[in-house]
Parts: sequence; structure tokens; C-alpha cells
Amino acid sequence: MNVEFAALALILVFPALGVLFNTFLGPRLGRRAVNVVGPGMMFLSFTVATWAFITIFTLPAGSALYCPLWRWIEAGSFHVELGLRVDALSGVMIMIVTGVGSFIHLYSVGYMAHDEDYARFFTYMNLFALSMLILVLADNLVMMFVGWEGVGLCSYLLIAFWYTNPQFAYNGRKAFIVNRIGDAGFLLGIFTILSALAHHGVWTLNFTEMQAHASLLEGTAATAAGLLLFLGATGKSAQIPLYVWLPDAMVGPTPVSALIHAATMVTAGVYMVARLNFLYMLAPDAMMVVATIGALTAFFAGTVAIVQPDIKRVLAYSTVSQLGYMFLGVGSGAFAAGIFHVMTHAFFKGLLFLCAGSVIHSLEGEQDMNKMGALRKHLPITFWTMLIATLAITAVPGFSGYFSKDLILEGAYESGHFWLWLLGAITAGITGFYMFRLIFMTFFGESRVEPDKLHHIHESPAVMTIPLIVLAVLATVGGWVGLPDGLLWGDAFARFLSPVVGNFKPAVAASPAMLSAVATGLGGLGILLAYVFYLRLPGLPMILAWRLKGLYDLLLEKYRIDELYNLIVTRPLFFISNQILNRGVDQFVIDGAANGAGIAVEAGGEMARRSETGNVQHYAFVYLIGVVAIVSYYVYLVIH
Amino acid sequence: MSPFNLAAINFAWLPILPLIAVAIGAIVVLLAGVRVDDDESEGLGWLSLATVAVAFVLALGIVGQTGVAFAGAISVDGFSAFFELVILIAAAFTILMSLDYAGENHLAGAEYYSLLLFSALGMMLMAAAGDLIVLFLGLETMSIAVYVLVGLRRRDPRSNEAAIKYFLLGAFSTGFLLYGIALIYGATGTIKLAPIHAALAGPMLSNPLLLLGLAMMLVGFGFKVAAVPFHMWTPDVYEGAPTPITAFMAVGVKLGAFAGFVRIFLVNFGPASIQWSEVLWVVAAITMTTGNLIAVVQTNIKRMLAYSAIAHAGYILVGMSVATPEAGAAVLYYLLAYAFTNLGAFAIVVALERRGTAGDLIADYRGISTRSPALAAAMTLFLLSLAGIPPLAGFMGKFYIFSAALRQGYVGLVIIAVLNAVIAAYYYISVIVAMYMEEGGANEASMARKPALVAAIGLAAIATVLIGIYPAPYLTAASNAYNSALGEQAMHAAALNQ
Amino acid sequence: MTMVPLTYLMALSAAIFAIGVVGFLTRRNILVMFMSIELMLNAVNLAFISLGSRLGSMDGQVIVFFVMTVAAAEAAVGLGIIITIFRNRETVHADDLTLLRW
Amino acid sequence: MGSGLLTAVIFFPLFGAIFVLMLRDERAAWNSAFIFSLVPLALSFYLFAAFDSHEAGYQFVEQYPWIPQFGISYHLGVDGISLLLVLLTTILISLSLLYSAGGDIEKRPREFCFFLLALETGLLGALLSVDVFLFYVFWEVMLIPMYFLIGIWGHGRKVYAAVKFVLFTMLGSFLMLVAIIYLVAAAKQSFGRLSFDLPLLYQVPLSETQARWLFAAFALAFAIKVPMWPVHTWLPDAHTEAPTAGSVILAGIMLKMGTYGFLRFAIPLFPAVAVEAVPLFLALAVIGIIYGALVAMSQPDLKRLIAYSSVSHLGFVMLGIFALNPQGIDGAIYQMLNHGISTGALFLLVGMLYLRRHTREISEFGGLWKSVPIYASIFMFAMLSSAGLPGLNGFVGEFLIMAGTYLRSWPAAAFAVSGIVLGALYLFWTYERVMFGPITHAVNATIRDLTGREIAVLVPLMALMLFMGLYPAPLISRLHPSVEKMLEGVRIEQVRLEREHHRDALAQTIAPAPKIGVQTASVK
Repeated sequence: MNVEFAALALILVFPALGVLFNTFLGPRLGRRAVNVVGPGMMFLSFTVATWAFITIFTLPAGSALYCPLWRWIEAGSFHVELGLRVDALSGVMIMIVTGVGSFIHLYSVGYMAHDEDYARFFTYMNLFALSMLILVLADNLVMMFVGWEGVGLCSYLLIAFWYTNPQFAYNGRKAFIVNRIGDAGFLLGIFTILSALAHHGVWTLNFTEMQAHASLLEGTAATAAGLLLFLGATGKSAQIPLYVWLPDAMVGPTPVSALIHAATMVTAGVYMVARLNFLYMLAPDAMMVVATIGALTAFFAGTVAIVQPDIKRVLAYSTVSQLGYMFLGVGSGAFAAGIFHVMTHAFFKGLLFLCAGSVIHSLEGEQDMNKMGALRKHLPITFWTMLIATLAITAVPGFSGYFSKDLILEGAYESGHFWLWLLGAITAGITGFYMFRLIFMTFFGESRVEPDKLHHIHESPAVMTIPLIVLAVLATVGGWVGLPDGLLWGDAFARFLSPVVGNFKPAVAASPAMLSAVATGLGGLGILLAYVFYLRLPGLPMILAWRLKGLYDLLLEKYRIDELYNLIVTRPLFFISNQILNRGVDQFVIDGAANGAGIAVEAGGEMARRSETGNVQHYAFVYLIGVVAIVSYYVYLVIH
Repeated sequence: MSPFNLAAINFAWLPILPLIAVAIGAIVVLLAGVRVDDDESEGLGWLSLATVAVAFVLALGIVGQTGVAFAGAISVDGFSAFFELVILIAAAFTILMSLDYAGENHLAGAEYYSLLLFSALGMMLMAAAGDLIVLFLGLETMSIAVYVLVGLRRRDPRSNEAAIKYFLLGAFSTGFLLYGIALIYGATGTIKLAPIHAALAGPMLSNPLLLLGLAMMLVGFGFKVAAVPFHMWTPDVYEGAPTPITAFMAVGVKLGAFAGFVRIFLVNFGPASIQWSEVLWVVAAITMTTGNLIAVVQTNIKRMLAYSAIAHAGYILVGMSVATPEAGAAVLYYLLAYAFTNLGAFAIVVALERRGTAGDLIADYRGISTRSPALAAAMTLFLLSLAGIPPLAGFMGKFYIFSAALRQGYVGLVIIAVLNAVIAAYYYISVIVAMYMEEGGANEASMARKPALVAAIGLAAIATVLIGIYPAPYLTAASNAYNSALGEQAMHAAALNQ
Repeated sequence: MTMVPLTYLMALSAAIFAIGVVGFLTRRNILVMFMSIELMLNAVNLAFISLGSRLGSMDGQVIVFFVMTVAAAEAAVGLGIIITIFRNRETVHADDLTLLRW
Repeated sequence: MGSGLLTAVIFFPLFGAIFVLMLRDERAAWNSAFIFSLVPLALSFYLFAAFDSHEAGYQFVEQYPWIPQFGISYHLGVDGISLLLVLLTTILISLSLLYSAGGDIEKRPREFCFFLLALETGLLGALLSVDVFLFYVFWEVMLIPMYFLIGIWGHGRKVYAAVKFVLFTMLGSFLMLVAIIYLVAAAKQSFGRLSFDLPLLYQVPLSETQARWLFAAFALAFAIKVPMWPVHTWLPDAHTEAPTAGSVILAGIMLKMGTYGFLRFAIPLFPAVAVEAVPLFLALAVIGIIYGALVAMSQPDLKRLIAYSSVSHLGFVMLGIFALNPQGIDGAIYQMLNHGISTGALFLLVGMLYLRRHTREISEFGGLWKSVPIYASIFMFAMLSSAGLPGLNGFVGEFLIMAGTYLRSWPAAAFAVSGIVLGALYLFWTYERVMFGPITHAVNATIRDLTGREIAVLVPLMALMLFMGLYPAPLISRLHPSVEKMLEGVRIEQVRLEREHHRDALAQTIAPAPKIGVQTASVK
């Protein structure tokens, strides 16, 4: 049952107001005002979102709230109506976005306390929240694309927030361009669906209507659309082959990394796939691709994370890896599990980044873990919260990550992707290793902090620690909404979502307990190894790195994928652009031809001009030639 | 004044009253000028202007009358009236330009103005010719007078040279024209146009004498209208002649020559058009192309305008080659539009000339727009009209000719023409570039003391715009003029056949 | 007396005309060139007369008078021009008169 | 007949132009020119308001005989296709005047105003004339003022640019003139009377070869104006050397004359050929999109870069037009407006920068955000609109265009999409080099931010970008009926073509051909 719920608009209105305020009044009214309005708007929108979510909850299963806006685009039979829709799926998403978003905004107040560009920062943050909410509230593909591109822009603006550093600016652009490549695919996906439906006289891109006519998409259309849209997802959610931007995105302020590049934006792809589950169910091949890419990305990114010295880089690659899990989940048809992991991940990864931020903040921008260690005592709250988050991400039973990751792996296995499941399970071990490596290198062992920084290491202010605590709680209990079946209320989360994303239908029977045991075991093994490497025998990593230098460097340099892309894409592009097209075709060939014609005319003129020698008798001679010509013409006429 | 005294005179004389008026005027000016010093020739100028005015009124009087006078030696029709009027206008403009010029350059006033009138007389005679002798006489009257006018700057070797070149080649081609007349005479046994028109039918069309005659006459006219390859004299003579005379040649002589050319070929040799339109096709194409190509590389504006004049002759020849009544009308309209535009352009050259021929280089036109914006604007107007930019007279002329040609399927020739138009646009624009977009030319115009010149430029400008924006009446006039000539011929042919 | 065939006369006039043309093209002295033109005109006159007499129409003969008159006029003007040139340039050679060209 | 409203819109600027020329005082000249430009602006807003969005045909029609001998009449009318372009023209002219008065034009302001207003007359006339001859007259008339604007007030190789611009255009338009005359001659043969009236000419029956050649002539003229690859090389020069206002008008309106010509003349006059030519034009358009973007990428000069971006954007417009379906063409027309606004804004911004630094070399800048934040933000806004970011105007047009194209031929759309990526690439890269990074040249640290006047010039444009991005309905609804009407002829041809294909297919099979013919006929 669908209920009109005009207040949905408010969820968008508040951040929008925030943007306007921070743009025009922020710089004038000063820091305090911005600090109130920036997060304030988010909390307001959070309250409305909660209200909406509760309303959904109270309504019978499968019902949705909607709020029609206005007719946006119209051309002939094709038209796009803007409208907001909150069902179980988008309900969960808005809760994540506004909830986690609010706390990260709050955190930012502390984190940006010393930056004079705070107004611009909160403008961008609110703008991001706005776009992200448009993305999840949209009731049709085009509007979703609006948010889709909007978040891309905001991530660009925020990565390049400290624009005076050319490297940051470059990374920002890199992020945007790579996303644009994905978006191009997304667009084509939209058009594929549009034309497939239009072919049968159905002109719509509205999710519910599409679902109603899904049968028309049967076959290649569905597969093509699914793959093209997933290309968009690989861009936005940093999957192979378009993940390259995310690690570089870490140069942005840490709250940004937490909110955009961990909790919300990067999960947009997963949300999209879940949202279009009816489409993907029609396209098993596409699903297969999604799952495979997901698993590969998870593993691949995990391996890179093992050796990175930069704390945020480790988290970045771990994010890519976790996103891989989510796609593995949705790709194997366990949409609820995927979204579940989106939620838990939002909690613990957001928390991890905030903690990392807190660490970096206290070390005045130091990000190299080789220059940390033994911070446990200095940053107690940070330490404990970060530990909780780490336990969550390494799927230690009881913590949120455990439940979601389990469901995903279970789904992968039961949908018949044995190898993908294996890959996922191994990755669980890797995760355990690199995450605890991070913990140990940062908080344990003896301090490697540069002496000058040592004396004023301090725990962050309350405004930053409160969000940490809140998220820590969520990271712990957040997973309990999806307990294994039979235990207490069982998998309430999946039940809640099932009207939207359907129920997962296993293809292969398996004992969940077994699977989770394997995964958890591998996780524990990873933790153990980390303990051995970084606390017991601190020298060992060095030696191993020395022995396996080739492998180590390869991992350290992230498999040199950036260099590869540079070689096969970027350089050729610029060469073609400048040398071949600009210099060659445009200036030489085309313009050459144009000017050549002009030159030819002038040359012809010069030559003809020389016939005017000024000598009367030459003139008379030319004259006579004319006479002869004409006369001979007539003679010819006479003869014939 | 016209009605009563016209009514009094016997019809035979009536149609040539304008010519008589001009002749008398010319003689009076000559006599009156005996005592006038070269530097105060302005009075004579006004006198001859008055003459032209009178003749103009008289010519208006004969508009709409048709028939022949002097046993067919003079044909009276809208055609002759049209050309007489336009020629008189050209003469008037030339005189306006000359009023100050003649004095400043110490030209012998009496000779100058009377010769001007005499040559106008010759042109009008060509327009009204009813037989080949009169045509020949008109042609010679015009030419001989102009030979002298060209050389009237007696102490200027360039002027002399121009004169001698024009004279020699002119006389040379007169020989060909005459020879053509002789052959036609031999073929048809008559020199009266109407009978010739009637005779051009059946086997006669392939008569060798006739064809050779056609060839020779084509050559003769080709020379006068400056068609390639008989054009070689044009640039030299235009450059060397006193500028008002150049204007007069570019417009008046062309009018006269085309009046004869159209009347002889389009109207009277019309039935034989299959025998000459191909030739004109080729000549037109070559003329346009050569003229424009060489004009591109000119540095002297008079010379550039000379080549542009050649090119325009080419466009007109397109119309001639089409040889339909519509094309004939188009040619007349084109000549009208071309007359005003060119007169205006040359008037500005006169205005910007310093003593002698200094300041004729296009380079001298640099930055005129800042020093005398009005002149620059007017010049721009004329150049654009010559380039055929709507809504100016020149464009309408081209438009008319092209439509006539295309209606006969002359696609190839028209495309050659438009491609030429693009080239032409280039060199016309280069003058505008000099005037508006470059700095530091020497030319300085002191228009304050030259009301006559200002009037000439102003009138030309107005006409150029008006004929372009509101062409309807002039189109009607042109087509009426041409059709009346045709009608005359048809009537006579009918009369002679029964 | 027997009549000379028209063809002969025409041929003769054509020949004379041609001679005139050639003379105009080949001789450097302006005066001589001018004389060649006169020769051309007279060739035409010959053609007129013979045609006129054969066709039995007066026109031919009449024209000749006009032509002669015109030729005289041209001669007058032409010689005048040539004299001014000689005054200014002390030459009557066509080759020397190339101030105006291109 | 007619209210005389359109005549007023067209010729008021001309009177203004002449009036301005009379003035002595320069300030007065600027002010009165601006005021004179406001009148047609107001009138065109009235047009927009009073326009009946359900009527597909011409509205506010005026028709008087002009040259009866040739059947030429002074016939004006506005329909959905021209309405919005008229509005765009009047807006941009006013804004350029407002901007140019602020110090961008020092020398000969009177003439400048004269030419700008005369140009406006030419543009509006071309948009509003229904008589082909009248259209051609205005089409040529608008050439001359632009030529002077570039040639007198331009920079660098201004003369070369101006002359190149004129000659390129003239080559096309003269050939078009021939085609027009020929078409009218054909009309006389079939209808027995000369007439340059467009609605009549739409019905002229032509042989296939005739139609092909005539279409070619029209298409060439318009393609040069658009400009389509490979006849685009006049554009970068003209844009680069023109004064700011010149570039704004050139990019904003004049280029649209080419695409407008396709919509108004080339396609509806020769629908059969147009349908045949679809593959060719889709190919050229796609080449234009990618080529323009790639070449833009490696331009060292800001204006030149934007010029090439125009080639790319106009490629999109052509793509939409030759999708030959409502989505594509609606989008194309909408994109014409978008391009006019966003590129206009970009040229204005570059002009403002040039005014401060007297260079447009990208390498001369860097880190500008620090010194001129307002400028940088507005630049960002315009850039995003130009890059087609959803929520701003550019997206609506590009989306419709590509949707339409996809419906016509998905490979074309697939290639075109790459234009979006490349577009983002060169725009953001440029922005990065100009605005981001440290300040490399000391001068850049001290340049002053936008003045009130400059902001006043830019704000309306930004408002339009936002409005047209969020609420395009009122505009599209006005232009759509005319597009549908224009497409009727095309649809018939398509049906005919398909039927022929059926026939060819059926020629091999045994199935009875006529039956199919009947069926498709009934479809039609």
C-alpha cells in the first residue's frame, strides 16, 4: 500500500537550505553559525527520515511512502516525472545517509576547527548529502542519475578541497573523470531500458512501472542494461576496473573519506543493483559478472591493503574490498545481505575512518603508520572505538560485520559460486590480517612517533569523540537485526526488505554454520598472523619483504595498475589529441586545404596578371587569339 | 514644359529630341568655353548639367512611345528610352564628380564637358539605333570622344598612354566590327535591323557569311564591353584616365555598348541565338573568372575596379547567353543597379584622390573610417553592393540574372558565377579591411568644399539601397523596356513577311 | 566587260584586312600601326562596295562614306594624341609605352 | 495582416543602431544602445507569454507583397522552433551590451553599438522570416556586422579571422542561393506561379537527383555555419580573435542559425533525402563531438578551447536533429539554447579574465581561486552547465538528444556518450590548471574579483541555467508541437522507405508484395 507523504520533500529541503546558507551567508556570519547550520540541517533531515522510516515500519509490509514533485522532462511520448519514494530499501538507505551523515558532520566541526575555509567545506558536505538523498529517494532512473552525478561532483569538490596542492586537485579530477566513464555506461543503460520498453510502446523509467513491465526487458535488453548500469556501479563503487580513483581520493579531509568514500556514496552502486533487482533477476549473465567482479575486487584490494604504510590507504583498499563483498552478495542474488553489509559497513568503516582521522588529527596530519605506535595510552577513546570497528570488519562473531559478511558468503555459496565463495572466505582472512596490522602498528608496540610531535599528542575533543562512540555502539549492535534464522527474531532485516528485493532462493544446500565457521576461522588466522608479525616478531615483516621483494613491491605499488592505465589510455589520448588531431588533421590537413585554396587563387591572379604587359601589341595579339578562336568555332559550325 | 512643344513637332523628329538637345548643349558648351579659363570651368559644368537635365525630361517624354523614325534608322521604344535615361543619369553623375575635379586638375573645361556630352550622345544613339550604320556612328561618336577625354590630362604621361592604347585598340576593333557589319550585310542584303531579324530563319542561320559576321560583331562588342580576351585595354585605360572619366567609361561606355550589344544580339539576332549563346557562355565564364582572379592581386583601387568591371561584364554576359526575354530584362536591371553602384564607388575614389592620381592605392585607404566615417560607410555600401550582398542593388541584379539563367537550366554557368562571387567578395572586402581595420593611410577627404561630389555620392548611395530594397518598379521598368523592343521587332517582322 | 566574281573581291578585301592586322601587330611605330588600321578599314570599305554592287542596294556604298568620315575623324584624334605623347615622351614606339601595366 | 509585433521586434534594434550613430556622447551611446536592446527583449518576452503552445504553425503572422514580380513577400511568423531562439537572441544581445559597456570596448563605442544592434536585426529577421528570399536577405545581412565586430574590435589576427569567417560562410550561402532559386523555378513548373513562400515550397515535387543536389547545397551552407566537421576551421579563429561580445553572439546565436536552417529548411524541404542522409550526418555529428572534444583538450588558449568545445556541443545538436524523432529534435533545440547560455557565459568569463590579465594563455594562470573566489565559483557553475551536469540545463538537452539518438541508432549514441567523458575531461582539466594549484604568477595574486556590473551580467545566465535544468517543461511544451509538425513529412518518407525495403525483401520471397504495401500504407 502506497501512502502519500509530503514530508519526504523536507529530507531534501534541509540540506538544500544548508547549501544556500553556507554559500551566501556562511562566510559572513562566521564559524559558529556554520557549525550550527551545517550539521543542524543534517540532524533535521535525519529526524524527518526517522519519522518516515518509522511510518514505513508501522505500515503493512511492502508498502511505500511517496511524494510526487513536478513533471521534469517531456518530449513527445517520453516524459520524466520527478518523485520521491521511500520503501524498505530506500528507507534503510536514508537512515544510513542521514544518520551516519549527521554524526560525521558533527565530527567535522571539530576536525575542521582550524581550517579557514569551513564554510565552503560545509557547503560541499550539505550538497553531497542532498545529492546522495536524491539518489536514494528517486523513484525513477533519471532522477537517480541526477543524484548519481551529483555525488560524483561533490566527491570531486571535496577531494580537491585543499586545491592549492596540485596533487589533490589532480586526484579530484581523476575521481570525477573515472566516475564519468562509469556514468556514461549508466546513461547507456538507461537508454537501453528506455528503448527496449519504448519498442513496446511503454515510455517509462519509473522503478515501479518498470518492474510492472519487467517482462518486456527479457533477454539481451536486460543483460545489456544490467551490464551497462553495472559499469556505472564499478565507477561509483570503486570496483575493477574503475576502482583506481578511490585510494587517491583519500587526500580529502578525513570526514569526507568517512562519509563519502566509505559510508555512503561508494555504496550507491550496490543500492542501484538492489533497486533494480527485478532487472538483474532477468539477466543471470549480468549477475554472474557482478558477483565475479565483486569477489575479485574483494580479494585483490585486500592483498594490496596488506602492505600499505599509509593508514588511510589501508582503509581505502579495505573499503574497495568490502564493496567487493557487497557486490558478491547482490551478484549472487542475496540482495538483502548486500544491503545489510552496506549498513554495517557504513557503521564500522565510517567509524574506522573517523578514528583514523582522530589519530591523524592528534599527530598533526601524520598518516604513515611507521611513524605511529603505542598510541593506545594517548588516545584511549579512539583506540577502543577503533578496536571495536576492527573487530566488526574482521567479522568477529557478535559484531555487526560478522552477520552481514556471513550472509553474503552464504549467499555466494548457496547460489552455486563455490570459487567465489572461497575467494571471499580467503579475503576474510586477509581482512583480519591487514586490519589488525593497522591496529598493532598504530596503537601497540613501541612508539615511532617523531619526537617533536610526541609531546602534544592529545585525545580529540568531545565533538569528535561523541560520534566515535555512537558509531562504535552501532558497529557492535548494528548487526543484530539480522541474526541467523532460528536465533531469536532471526533475519528480521531480510524479512523487512524482502517485499522490495525478494527472498533469496538457494540453489545449493549448505549448512550455514559450516560456512561461517570456515570464514571466521580464516579471519582468526589472519588476526593471529598479524599478531605474530607485528607484536611477537616485529623484524619478520622486514625479512619477508626482503625475501619476497618482487611480490612485496608489486603489492606496495598496487600492482602498478595506475601506471598501466597511464600507458594504455591517458598517454595515447593526449598524443592523439595534440599531435594527430590538433596539429595534424586540424591545422595541417583541414585548415591547410582552406588556406591552400586562398593561396591558389592569389597565385592564379598573379599569373594571369602578368599577361598585362602594358604593351599594346601584346594586347592586340591576345585580342587576335580571341578572334581566331571564335572564328574557328564558327568555321567548325559551318563545316559540320 | 514637355507636353506642348513636343506635340508641335512632327513625330519623326520627336524621338531624337533628347539626342538633339544633348548635341546642341555640347556645341554651346564648346563655344561658351572658348573664353573660359581652365580653372574656372565649373560654370560650363553646370551648363552641361542643365543640358543633361533638359535631355532627361525630353527622354521622359518619349517613354511609352513606340515605332521607328527616319525610315527605320532610329527605333523608338521603351528600350531606347530606358537606356537614354540611364545614360543621361550616368552623364549627370560624371559631371557632378567633375565640377571640382576639372578645375583642380586644370583640364580644358570646354573640351572636357562638350566631349562628355558628345560621347553621351553617341551612347544614346547606339541605344536608339535602328540600323547598323547608326549603330556604328553612335559607337564611333562615343569612342572618339572618350579617346580624347582619356588623354585630357595632357601633361600626364599615364593619361597619354592610356589614351593612345585605348585609341589604337579601339580603332583596331572598330575594323572588326565593321567587317562583321559588312558580312552581315552581305548575308542578309540589308543593314536595317528589323529586316535582318525577319531574315534570320531557316537556311540563313547556317549561312557562312552570316556566321562570320556574327563572330566579327561579337568581337567588336566584346571589346567595348571589355569581355575576355578583348579586355586587355581596360585596366590600363581605367587607371590612366582622369577618374571621373574612368567612372564614365565604367558606366556610360558600358551602358552604350551593352545597349547596342543587347539590341543587336538579344533582340534582333535573337532567332539565331543558338548560333551565339554557347560562345557567350564560354566568354562569360572566362570573363568572370579572369576579372576576379586578377582583381584579387591589385593594389591600385582604380585598377581593381577596372578588373571588377570586367568581372561584372562577365555576369551580364551570363544573362546575354541565356537569351530569354526574362534574361534580357535581367540584363537591363543589372546595368541599372551596376550603374549607380559603380558611379558611387568612383565618386568616392575622386573624393579621396589628392592632386593627380595620388591616393589611388588601396593602401592609401587605410583608416579612412576614422578620418571621414561617412565616406567610408558609403564606400562600404558600394563595395558590398558590388559584392552582391543583399539587400543592395547589386544583389538584386545578380539574383535576377541567376534566376533567369537557372530557369533555362544554366546551372553550371551559375555555379561558376557564384564561386566567382566568393572570390570577388574577397577583394571588395579587402578594401573594407583597409578602411576600417588598418591604420595610417594618407588619404584625407575635404568634402566641405565639394557639395556636388557629396550630392553625387549621396544620391548614388540612396539609389543603391533603394533599388535593392524596393526593386519592384525598376524590375517592371526593365522588363517593359526590353519587351517593347522585342514587340517592335515582332511587329516589323510580321509587317515585312506579308 | 566581264564582272570580277564576288569571291575574288571578298578574298582581296580579306587579304588586305589580314595584312592590316599583321601590320598592326608587327610594326613598332605607332604611326605605322595606325596606318595599318586605316588599311583594315579600307579593306572593309572594299567589301562594302563590292557587296553593295552585287546586292544592288545603295546601303553598301553609303556606308563607305560614313566609314571614311569616321576614319578621318579618328585620324585627327589619333594624331593629336600621338603628338602629345611625343611631346611628353619623345617616342612613338609602342614598346616604350608601358607605364601602365599589371 | 498581422499585428506588426514581429516587425517591431526585428527593426527596433536597427532604429536603435542608427540613433546611436547620431549621438555624440559615448556614455549616452552605451546607455541608449542598451535601452534600445531592452525593447525587443521585452517584446520577445511578451511573445513567449502570448505564444499558444498548442498551435504548431506560425503565429503573429505578417504578410505583405514585396517583390510581386518574383512572388517574394514580406512574410514573418514565429513558431515553436524559432520562438525560444528569438528570446535567446534578445537576451544575449542585451547582456553583451551591458558587459561591453563596462570597459571591454574602448575604441569607437558608437560603431560597436551600431553593429551589434544591426546584427540583432539580422539574426531576428532570419529567425522570423517565413519567406525564403527574406530569410536569405537577413542571413547575409547578419554576416556583415559580425565581420566588422571581429575585424575592428578583435585581437591578434583579427583581420584573417574576420575574412576567413566571411568567405567560409559566403561560399555556403551563395550556393544555397542557387539552390533556392532553382527550387523556386521548380515550384513554378509545378504550381505555375513564382513564390518564395516556405509552406508552399515544402510541397514542391522534385526528382530524386534534384532533391539530392538541392539538399546538398542547403546542407553545406548550414553545415558551415553550425559548424560541422570538417568545415569548422573558421570557428576557432573567429572565436579566438573576436571581442568578447562577438564571441558570445557568435557562439550563442549565430551557430544556431546553421542548426536552425537544418530544422527549418534542409530537412522539411527534402525529407526523403534527409532520411537517406541520416547515417552520414550521424557519423559527421559523432566525429564532430569526439573530434571537437579531443582537439579542445590540447588548446593552450582558453577561448580557442571553448571554441572547439562548441564544435563538440554543436555535434550533439546535429546528432539530435538527425535522430529525426521528437526526443532528439526537442533535445537538439533545447541544447541550442543551453549552449547559447553556457558557452555565452564561459566566453564572458574568459573575456573578464582577459580584461584583467590581457592574456588567455592557460599556462599564464593557476591558483586563481585564491585571488578571485567569486569568479572561480561562477566559472565552475558555467562549466558544470556546459559539462551537462544533471540539475543544470545542459543535461536535459544532452539526455534527450542521446535518448533520441539511441532510439534511432544505438551505436551512434554509444559513441556520442564518450563525448560526455571527454567533455568533462577537457573542462575539468582546464579548470584545474586555471583555478587550482598554487599561484604561479605573482600578478594573479592581485587581480580583482568580479565587479557589480559583471556579476549583473552573469547572474541572469546562471539563473537560466538552473531554471532550465530544473523546470524545462514550459519551454519544451512550446517547441514540441512545431517539431511534431516538422516531422510529419519525415515520417511519411520513413514509412515509404520501409515499405520499399519490405518490397525488396519480399522480392526474393514468394509472399505477395502488394498486401504488405497496403498494410504499411494503412500505418501511414
